[in-house]
Amino acid sequence: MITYELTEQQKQIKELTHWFAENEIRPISLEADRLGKVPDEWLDKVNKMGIQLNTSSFGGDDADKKSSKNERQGNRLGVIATEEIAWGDPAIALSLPGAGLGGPPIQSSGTPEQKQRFLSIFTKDKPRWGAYALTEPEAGSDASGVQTTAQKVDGGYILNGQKIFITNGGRASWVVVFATIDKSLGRAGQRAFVVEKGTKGFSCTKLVKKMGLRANETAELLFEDCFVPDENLLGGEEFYKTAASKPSGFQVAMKTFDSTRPIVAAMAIGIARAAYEYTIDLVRKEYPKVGQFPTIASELLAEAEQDIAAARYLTWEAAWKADIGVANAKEAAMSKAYAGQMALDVCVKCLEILGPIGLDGHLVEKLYRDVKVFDIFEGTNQIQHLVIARRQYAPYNVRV
Amino acid sequence: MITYELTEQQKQIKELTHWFAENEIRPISLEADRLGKVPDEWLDKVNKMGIQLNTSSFGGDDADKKSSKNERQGNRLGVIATEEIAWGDPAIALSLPGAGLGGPPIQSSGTPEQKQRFLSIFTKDKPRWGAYALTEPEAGSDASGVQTTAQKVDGGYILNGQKIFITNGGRASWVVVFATIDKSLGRAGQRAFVVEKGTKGFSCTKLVKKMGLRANETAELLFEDCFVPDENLLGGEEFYKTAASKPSGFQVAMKTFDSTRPIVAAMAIGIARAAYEYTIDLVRKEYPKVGQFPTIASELLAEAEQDIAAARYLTWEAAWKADIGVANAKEAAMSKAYAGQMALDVCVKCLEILGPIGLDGHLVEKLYRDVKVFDIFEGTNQIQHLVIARRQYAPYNVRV
Amino acid sequence: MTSFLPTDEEKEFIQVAKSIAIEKIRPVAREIEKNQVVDAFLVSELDELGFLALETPENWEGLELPMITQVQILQALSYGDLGAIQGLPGLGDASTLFRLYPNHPLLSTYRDDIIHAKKSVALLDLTGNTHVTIENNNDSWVINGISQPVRLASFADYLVVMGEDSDGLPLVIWVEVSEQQNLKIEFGDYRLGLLASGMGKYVFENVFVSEELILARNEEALRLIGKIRPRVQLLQAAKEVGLMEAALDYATEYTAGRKAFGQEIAKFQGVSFRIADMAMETRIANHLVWQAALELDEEKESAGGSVLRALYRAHRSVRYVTDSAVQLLGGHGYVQEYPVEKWMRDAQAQVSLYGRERELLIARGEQLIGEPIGVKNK
Amino acid sequence: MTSFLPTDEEKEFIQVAKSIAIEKIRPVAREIEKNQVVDAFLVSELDELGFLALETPENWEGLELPMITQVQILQALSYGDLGAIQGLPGLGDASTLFRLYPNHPLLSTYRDDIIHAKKSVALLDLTGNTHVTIENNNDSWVINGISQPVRLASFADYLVVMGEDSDGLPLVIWVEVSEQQNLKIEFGDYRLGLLASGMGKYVFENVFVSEELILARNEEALRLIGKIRPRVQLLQAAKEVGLMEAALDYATEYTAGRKAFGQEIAKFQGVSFRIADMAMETRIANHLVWQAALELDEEKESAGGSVLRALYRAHRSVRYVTDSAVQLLGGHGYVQEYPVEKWMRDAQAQVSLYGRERELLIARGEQLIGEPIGVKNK
Repeated sequence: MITYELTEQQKQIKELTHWFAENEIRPISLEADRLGKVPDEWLDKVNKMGIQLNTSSFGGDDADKKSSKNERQGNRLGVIATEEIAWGDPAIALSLPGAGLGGPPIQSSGTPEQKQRFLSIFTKDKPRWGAYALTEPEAGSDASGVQTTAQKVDGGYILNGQKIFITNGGRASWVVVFATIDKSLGRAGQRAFVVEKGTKGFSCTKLVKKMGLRANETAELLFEDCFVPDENLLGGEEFYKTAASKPSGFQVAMKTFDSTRPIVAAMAIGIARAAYEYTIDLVRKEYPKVGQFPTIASELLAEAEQDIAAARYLTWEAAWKADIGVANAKEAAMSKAYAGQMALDVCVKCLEILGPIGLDGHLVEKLYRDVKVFDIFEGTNQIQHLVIARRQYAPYNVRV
Repeated sequence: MITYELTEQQKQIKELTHWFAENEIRPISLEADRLGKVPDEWLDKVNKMGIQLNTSSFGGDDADKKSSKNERQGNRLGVIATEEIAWGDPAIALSLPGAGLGGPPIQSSGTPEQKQRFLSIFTKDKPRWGAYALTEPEAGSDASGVQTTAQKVDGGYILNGQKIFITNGGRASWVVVFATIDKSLGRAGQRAFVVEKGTKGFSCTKLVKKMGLRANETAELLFEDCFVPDENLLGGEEFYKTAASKPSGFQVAMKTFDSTRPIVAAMAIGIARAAYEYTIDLVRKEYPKVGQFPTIASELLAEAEQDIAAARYLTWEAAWKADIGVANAKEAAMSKAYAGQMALDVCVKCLEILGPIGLDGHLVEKLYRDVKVFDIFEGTNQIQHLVIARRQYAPYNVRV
Repeated sequence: MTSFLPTDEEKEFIQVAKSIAIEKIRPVAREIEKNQVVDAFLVSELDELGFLALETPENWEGLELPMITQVQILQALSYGDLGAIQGLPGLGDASTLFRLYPNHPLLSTYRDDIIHAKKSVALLDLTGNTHVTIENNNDSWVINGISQPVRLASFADYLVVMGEDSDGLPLVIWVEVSEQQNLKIEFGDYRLGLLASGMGKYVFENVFVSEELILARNEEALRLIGKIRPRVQLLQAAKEVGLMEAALDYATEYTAGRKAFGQEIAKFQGVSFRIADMAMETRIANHLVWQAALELDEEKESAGGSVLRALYRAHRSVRYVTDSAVQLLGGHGYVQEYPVEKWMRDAQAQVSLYGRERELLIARGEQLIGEPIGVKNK
Repeated sequence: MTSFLPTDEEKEFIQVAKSIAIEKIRPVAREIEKNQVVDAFLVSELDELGFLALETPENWEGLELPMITQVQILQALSYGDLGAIQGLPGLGDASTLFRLYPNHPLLSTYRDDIIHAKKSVALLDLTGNTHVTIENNNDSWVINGISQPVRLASFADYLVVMGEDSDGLPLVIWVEVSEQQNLKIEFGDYRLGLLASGMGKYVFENVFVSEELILARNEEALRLIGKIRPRVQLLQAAKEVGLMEAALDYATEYTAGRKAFGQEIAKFQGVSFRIADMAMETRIANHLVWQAALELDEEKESAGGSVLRALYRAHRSVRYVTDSAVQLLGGHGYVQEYPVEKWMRDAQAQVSLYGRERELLIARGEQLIGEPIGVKNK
């Protein structure tokens, strides 16, 4: 059956996360941006409340177990909750304790032992983070062009290389790192490792300053003859031996994208909605009621509202497909491509409505600075287009 | 000095061509579309008036001679006049007697004898046409992929191949045809021939029906063992021997584009302006003066007017560069890319303003049908983007 | 729970509709356009399957399907050719009136004509039309003026007029065309698209409307119009989505097969990225249509706004997608040997016929902001 | 005859301006943003060359250049960094007032302060601002309310106010900030862009304006405002074009050098087509600015409309081009090691500061249609 209605449970999750976003996140949003960090006490507090950014958090996993005779819904709950949290503030959302974007690869490709070891650390005693390190200075986010090397040695691997734009990379307890055991093998040579904080030869060399998302840490990581034991090879040796081809680290990265792209899209949607709601509220209260102003505002806001809904439905569809176990690469790319672009457009429209006053102390300008990266990370808009086109042409056996 | 003002002479040409467009062309516009042809008597009449579609017509060449101590201005006069004629009706504009798009290659690459022989036939006794045949069923308008072959034989060449989308191709007295003497030579193997009507083995196999421009003939041409004498090789044998590389037929085709693209752009601008003027006139007379309607119309029409001006300035710049003898491939491609796209947008905006009544007997819907091809022929919008990008990256030695 | 899987019943409908679209409709679409009429054989085939009466109530021998099912079927049918679908005779845009008034005594008198003789009904919505006036004259009315083009007008035997009289009284009026000597049809000069859809303008010259011909007035008429309009609009939007899907698939297949510069043109990002954008727009319009359909089925208050949103987006998207298909076919896109030039024309005609985009958008925006604005001019 | 070649004099100006932009301005742009002020050394260097006084009349020791020359120089300077240019002290947007009133007795009393002490003047245009009122009180006036953010306000010593009083009387008012105890500057919380431009809001609490401070009133004020506003707008648009050129060149060079998936990313049409679009938009905005500049120089009646057109397009284009530059740099576009993220922020701040796009567009459209529409609200 086709339906766009949330179930009672989905509604509860939505309301719960919205309550948190509205009452705990939004009040510190502008201040955290100014500080360039989320206050430690706040992180402690919310961690004790059990709020984390795992794609399976917000009741996802539990819910799946409870309703085991029904279809899974973890992905749908994930995007619903993420939209709300990002609505509160995207930089803070990305700074929430938890496995973050490092969760999905471990969840999907880790051994039971690894899942236990790495995912069980996110406890209430203190905030901890996981991170995901794919992008490199030269290769960009071309997952097939990873330059970081992993040299097999006795009992493990020696990693050498550099990673950039790593969300929470400096404070993470562990980082999922992609490296190649042999560049000549191409994608088949790729491996994913979990590198723990404090590992010798692994360091955070820099925290970068950004246009927006300033409260969230973006790190550059360096691996210099960094020894990683075999047991930290994600999925274990067996995982990479099935047949000659896949799964490789490349597949892990790709598969991760299929579940993280809708999450990223949901964040962009939350941002756009925040800007839209802020602006329509101001229009209702303060905008001139005569002349062309109401017409202009109607046009801009109707377009914004529609684009937000459009992105949300694409995202829900991608999450739904993941939940029912159907390939969703195209839909995941669509949701990300569309949401990333539209969210910037919506922020721009809102800034236009606000006019000059929008420059001084209004949330929307911050959202505008935050949102741009959502059209870039987890694969630029261009990459998403490529993924969509590839699936579109797949029936004709043309690889674009 | 920078100036957007027309000189007195330019103004005169503009007024003259506009007078003709308004009084001779526009009145038969809708009827010619219905008939699917321009009436013969009309063509006879205007031919006797000396009106032709040569890029150098409308005083261009003469003007150049007269003002020889000043800079050339044939290209600028050409785009100014063409905009007016197309404003009258683009299908009729393209049907005017004259060398049409076949003129520039002969003008730029023909021997003096060829110029005399082929360009002097456009006399007042009866209407005659020239044509330009590059596009092929398989190669599209990829000038480097021409499949039509020209086999050297004693005293000439044997042509075999097919050409499509040839404006005035059926009735033309001669056609400039691009063919290859040896596919393995690539671009260097290309040659341009002037094939005269009635040549054995040369036939018009079909006149195609189109979305618009219905009054203008679009032909498919077939060359079956068609013998073309040496003296009809454009530029003569010598022309293709200078150095090992260029000029080849490919260069002729490319050079032609640099002067015809601004002409095509000017036509698109004329169409857009016709739609815009028709619509603003109707808005002034009949549109509701209250509520949101005037705001909507203001927004749409202001955008249309601006886009038309933008395209016109790009086109003037491309023509100006050609006149002062500076490479203009980038500007020519810009004018065509922008004008083709914007002209359709303008027609769509005008149709939106007209609403349902626009479906019944209003000029704008015809212009909409006519205009789409201007984003396609003489190289699609995509090709124009490639040309622009190539020039943009040229300083960095990156060939895109 | 949010889900996007049609029911089994819907799947069956779609399958039948889509195969008819591909096998029976598309092959004759050019012929239909040329003849400016859908051939009787195709009509009767679609009629037998109930595809002319998706919205029609059961007691008028229709399928009386929920909107969510109807929109999916219309999408599938229009995948064949929108121009053909828009030329189908029957109750057309007036179906909803019959659905809402299944037992109306006046309508019932035309049962035989409509059910068995397959006569057609046109719908004239006078909203925003300043050229037709309805004057009250002692509880009868006189209509004057020339309407905008109306689909099916050139062959419809009946006409439903929705509007308000010069006193602002909302009215829904039944007109039997042949009975009204002062009512003429102006066949006009249509060339853009939907050439088989029987577009025409109604020319009213003192057309007298007695009280018996009033189907509804005042509050009731307002409510009726308020229910008819969004359903009509959404069914039209659904057809546009079907056309988009057709154009997307056609352009994808063409660009996958066509070579230039030594490779399939699909391999150029200038082509493939446009295909990706077309795919996204199509999917988005589809979602917005489905979402609005469900709201209509549930009779939500927000449904009207959702319909405005869906129709606006369908208009915008169908223009983009059909134009893109022409563009990607290059010269072939512009000539009549390929279907895409026709689809682009049909799309634009459809958009012209069913509501200016900016008006739909602004109407939606006004709802969102929550207060009517500026000078009212309904 | 239509021609696009700068004069020799203009070429010289441009050359000097552009090399300063590249060698002196761009290298310190981040520093300027961080300090939120343009360093004095750069200011004095630009001042010496007359680049702070392009619009200023000769008897105020300015260059008093024609608009067509000014816009080219501003383009060249802003190629370095718009944020730096917008932070330059001096007469700023008020220059035109001095150009039009070179011998005004009131202004002349500030000659020394302005010419030698290099004090700054801010311009507050109250058009469309509903939060500041000017009440007439026996031929003196009282101003109340909070202005929108104004460039240079945080450090300007003087202020020119353009607006009309509550009786609809147009006024141009001179304000010496330090003399007005009831006038405060709200420094506010600016983070988006143009952080060195000294933006601030004026807070008027019963600010008393005596008759002597009225620079113009009524018809004269109207005429004055009508001359100042388009010149200010166009000079701003010209700066935006310079920023576009910077972003285009930067992104072109970056994508020509950057490799991914085994080749220069410029070779992907997804990249190169965007560069082509950026190049077109930049060229278009440039043309519209130049064309409007010439019309202003010739004092054509159509000049005001051409300026609206140029500013609207410059706004739209500078957003597109700077956003595209960020997009094409990918992750690097978003971080402060590269200039493009700043340019995108500066562009948006500039657009926010100098007029809503749709208002400019609709104002232009109203002129074209030739009659004012709807409810008037100037």
